[in-house]
Amino acid sequence: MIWVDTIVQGVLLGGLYALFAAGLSLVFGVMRLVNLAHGDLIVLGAFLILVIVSALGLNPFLAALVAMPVMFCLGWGLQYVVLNRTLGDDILPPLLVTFGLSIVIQNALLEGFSADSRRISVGGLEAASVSLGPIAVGVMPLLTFLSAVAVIVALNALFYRTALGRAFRATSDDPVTAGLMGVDPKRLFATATGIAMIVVTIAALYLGTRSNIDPTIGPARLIYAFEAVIIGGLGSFWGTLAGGVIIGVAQTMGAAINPEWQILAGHVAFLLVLLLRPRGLFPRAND
Amino acid sequence: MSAPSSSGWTVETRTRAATGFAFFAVVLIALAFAAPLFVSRSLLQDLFLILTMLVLAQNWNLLAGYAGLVSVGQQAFVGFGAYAMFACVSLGGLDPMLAILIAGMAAALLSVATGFFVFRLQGAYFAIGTWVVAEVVRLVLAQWRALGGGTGTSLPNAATRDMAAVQWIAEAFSVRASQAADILTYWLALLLCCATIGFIYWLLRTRQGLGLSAVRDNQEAARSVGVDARRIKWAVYVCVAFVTGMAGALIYVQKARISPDAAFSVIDWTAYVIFIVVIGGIGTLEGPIIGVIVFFVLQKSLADFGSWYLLVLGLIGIAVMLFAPRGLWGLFSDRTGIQFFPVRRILKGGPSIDHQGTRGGPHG
Amino acid sequence: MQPVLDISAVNKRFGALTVADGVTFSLAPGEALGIIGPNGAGKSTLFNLITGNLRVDGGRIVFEGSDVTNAPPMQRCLMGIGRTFQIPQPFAKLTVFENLLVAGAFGSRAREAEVAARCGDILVQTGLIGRANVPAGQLSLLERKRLELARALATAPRVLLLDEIAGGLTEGECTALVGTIRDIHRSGMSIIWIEHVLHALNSVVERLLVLDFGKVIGMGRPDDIMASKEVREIYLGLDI
Amino acid sequence: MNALLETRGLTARYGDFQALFGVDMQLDAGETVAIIGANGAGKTTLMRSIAGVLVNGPDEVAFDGQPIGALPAAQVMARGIAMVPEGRKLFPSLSVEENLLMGCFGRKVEGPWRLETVYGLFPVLKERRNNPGTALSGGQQQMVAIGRALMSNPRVLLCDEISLGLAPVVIRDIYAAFPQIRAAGASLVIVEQDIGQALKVADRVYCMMEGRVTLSGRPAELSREDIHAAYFGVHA
Repeated sequence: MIWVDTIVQGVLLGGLYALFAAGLSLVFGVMRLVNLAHGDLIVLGAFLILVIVSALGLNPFLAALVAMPVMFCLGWGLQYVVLNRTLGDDILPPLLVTFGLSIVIQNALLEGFSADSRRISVGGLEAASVSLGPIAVGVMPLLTFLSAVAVIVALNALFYRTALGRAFRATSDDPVTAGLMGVDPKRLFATATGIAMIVVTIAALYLGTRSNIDPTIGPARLIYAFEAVIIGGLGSFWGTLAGGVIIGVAQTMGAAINPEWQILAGHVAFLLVLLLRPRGLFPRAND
Repeated sequence: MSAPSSSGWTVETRTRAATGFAFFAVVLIALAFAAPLFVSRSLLQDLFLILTMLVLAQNWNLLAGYAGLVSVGQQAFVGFGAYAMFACVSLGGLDPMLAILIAGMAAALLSVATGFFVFRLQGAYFAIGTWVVAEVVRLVLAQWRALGGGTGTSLPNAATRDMAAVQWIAEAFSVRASQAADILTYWLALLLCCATIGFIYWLLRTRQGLGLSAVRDNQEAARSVGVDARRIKWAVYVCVAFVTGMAGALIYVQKARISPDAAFSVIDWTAYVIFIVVIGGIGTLEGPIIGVIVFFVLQKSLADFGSWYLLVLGLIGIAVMLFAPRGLWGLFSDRTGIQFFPVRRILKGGPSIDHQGTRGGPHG
Repeated sequence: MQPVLDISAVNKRFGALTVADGVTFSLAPGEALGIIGPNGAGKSTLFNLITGNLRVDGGRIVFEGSDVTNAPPMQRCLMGIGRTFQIPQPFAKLTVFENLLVAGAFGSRAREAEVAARCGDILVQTGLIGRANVPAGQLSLLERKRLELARALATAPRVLLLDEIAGGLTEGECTALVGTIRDIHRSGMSIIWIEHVLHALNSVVERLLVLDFGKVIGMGRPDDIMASKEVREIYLGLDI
Repeated sequence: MNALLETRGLTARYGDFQALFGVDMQLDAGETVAIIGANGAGKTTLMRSIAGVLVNGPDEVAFDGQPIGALPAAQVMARGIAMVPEGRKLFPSLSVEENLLMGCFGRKVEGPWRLETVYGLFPVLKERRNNPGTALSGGQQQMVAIGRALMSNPRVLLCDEISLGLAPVVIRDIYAAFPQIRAAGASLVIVEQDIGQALKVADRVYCMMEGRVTLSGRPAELSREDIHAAYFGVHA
């Protein structure tokens, strides 16, 4: 019974990792860009929600809604002004610029908020739990997982059911030909990053409400997100969710054996997948 | 073939600037070795820092700038080397000097094992893959109770004082043993730095170095003229791990205290190093030297401003990457054509080269 | 005499598209063979099959008596198959001389010092000696095409595959380059040459092979081939 | 009367490589112009320059009397010039219908061409509307590429090498659609290696060699020998 509980907790934790990863997956899917500042942007989003909560006295969920348009604009501008300049055949510029951005965001947050740990309070929800059969699960972990599923469903719908998603896929295939169809790849990329930042805001809400945050925890989140994306297979949103769940389950199982093995177990699961299925579990057919 | 006579060709790599620089460099290195005679202990420690950062930077530059392997996980080898040295000294009772060498070999072995994973990833994924590997190594070593687990440990007090040469230095300079140990580690850093730069310079001037440059420029074409791109990249990855591991061990001989978080810090051992190389000029031997000076000047002048230092460093790094991707040295070298470490093979002589004349100068 | 290169019944498909369909021919030592055919006929693909950049689906490729059908590209280069790329692929940051030095040192497994003189001679032969110490990225198109040729020669090939080396050049440039290739051929080099600039091609090669939809549809003396009805139909779509 | 589309002294380079040397060409409303020439003659470069994939001097290309040479592809397309690119360039991640819909991305366009009318022109596409574009035969892929360009109801349709790699009977089927496309109001520029085909459909022909126009005129005015010379640079 203890193992079933461990696995359920792991699946729910995987929801959080899938939320971290979904934005990364979206940006990679559209423009083959790996943003090394992704984890720090999640932390930035969490601090933004924190500021809105304390300044306007809003409920964290409402505060996240307020933060979304701000983060969208930030992502749009960042992509349009900075990151678009780095796209090309050479892999160095995007890597080094986003790595620099990661350091800049971390230290700007340190300057603004100090190194103290903080938490976004959701009051009674934090301790609330519901019974699923014989197992009690926390309301917040459950909410996180359901949000992750909702985000994946929404991203799939956006990608495969809308004109914008069609343009994303077409531009990802061939930006020059997409240009002949009237697409301006630079604006389209900026829109994609903007949308990714909305997902980042949702991830930030749950990161900040479920654990303590400080300005330096971004890179670890980037690594979990990256592992989830690779395990799932590049370009597959459902794969990303599966990847997040695998990391989550591996971590809770590792922690059940020895609390110090939690993070290590997640990484080992990732390396095993890399060894056995280098292209991930659900690779997109035409990559 | 109806080719003209093949006599009279010569190949030169020397330039006037380089000859001048070589003379200057010899004087500088001699001065640097003599430095313990006339500089303060704190300045000596600063110089130690500069030299070790330069070793790490030259290695990362070889890896990313020449072999195209952009790693953000080099802290794996710094930390692993440091821990290997600690194990040899604290648990095995070896002399730290010998332990440094063993640490390099341990890091090289680690690179062979991890290369098997990360070489399955391309480009940006290679980068994060190396980072994951570094995290795994950190987490595993944090389980090593004998070396302090997650909180870390210190070298036995006697270990550095009992190093082979410390006693001799202490007598020759009439200083205390702890200061003599500083002098020794400084000399080792200087030696490692000169050896690293010398090795990379030598490598670039060999056939393999030429092949490496060809792979960097156009991998497909390099394969079609018989260059084994994969083997060259592997060799560079392992060599760089060896030297990085030794540098890590040396840094921690001087620090004498280790913890997993410090020894595997991505900021200290990779972020700083990347900024040094990018700001100075990636893909040149001169770039990291310029970069380390800028890095150090910035650090000294912004020392009182806490995280502003890294913030400014990050912004400068981004700006250089976007607007001057060849770095400060690139800007200078493009304008003047000056190179201190020429690797260009210049063809001279022959039956008709003088007749037609050579155009164009040395370009980096 | 044993042929330098013997291609028999080579097939290659990309999905629904057949790019090589039972291609069979052989090249005698010292021979120059031209390959023509419309865009998309499978000419460059055929080169990639010979050099090993693509794997054949069926058939055999024999080079100087040894079967190289499954050998990797690097090994074929070392055995003596030299090629130029249709779109020049110089090592842009290396100088022209260094481009040759790489090819010489790796392509014929020799030390740099041993090949330096030979590279110098090749630079003279291909007319690049005046640009020997200039980074290859600064070359004009003609010079890049010459560099492709020179770099392939530096690997000390036994057979030279030229892929549209005269394309995109002006009349005068083309004439000069053809002169160089003719000299190389006269010195005994076996050559296979894909070219759209037919007058250039026909002034060098002894035999023409016509490729269409991956099939060999004609092979023979250039004059005969140019006069043949099939070629005119394929190239011009004219009813003559 | 001004030409609908005109290039004046158009030059184009890829880095150091000059691909076009002062090309003058014009297309009148309602006309079909064919560009012929060997591989590497500069035909595709000319198409890409007009379509805005390559950016030129503003006055080197004029459409409806307006300079468009410096506009990027998306804006050229918005003015009413659509291109069927060489090699078809279907989006492999998209189904046939999605490929078609990409043709009118981001705008409502008035005109005869909608999904239904494109399916009317190429009925086979309707049967395969949900297949990935890449699962189709070469001829069907070419129909998708043409249909996709038509979806924006262009005033000028640029067709680059549409017979490339296709069997003669398939080429005939595709060209059978052209009268309908013209009747619906589009003027055409066709790049073709198959000279016979080009001469059959074109009102005027430009022959290019090595980045220059070496011959132009109405098909009836051009002798086979002239074309042969302009095409290969040798007399047969």
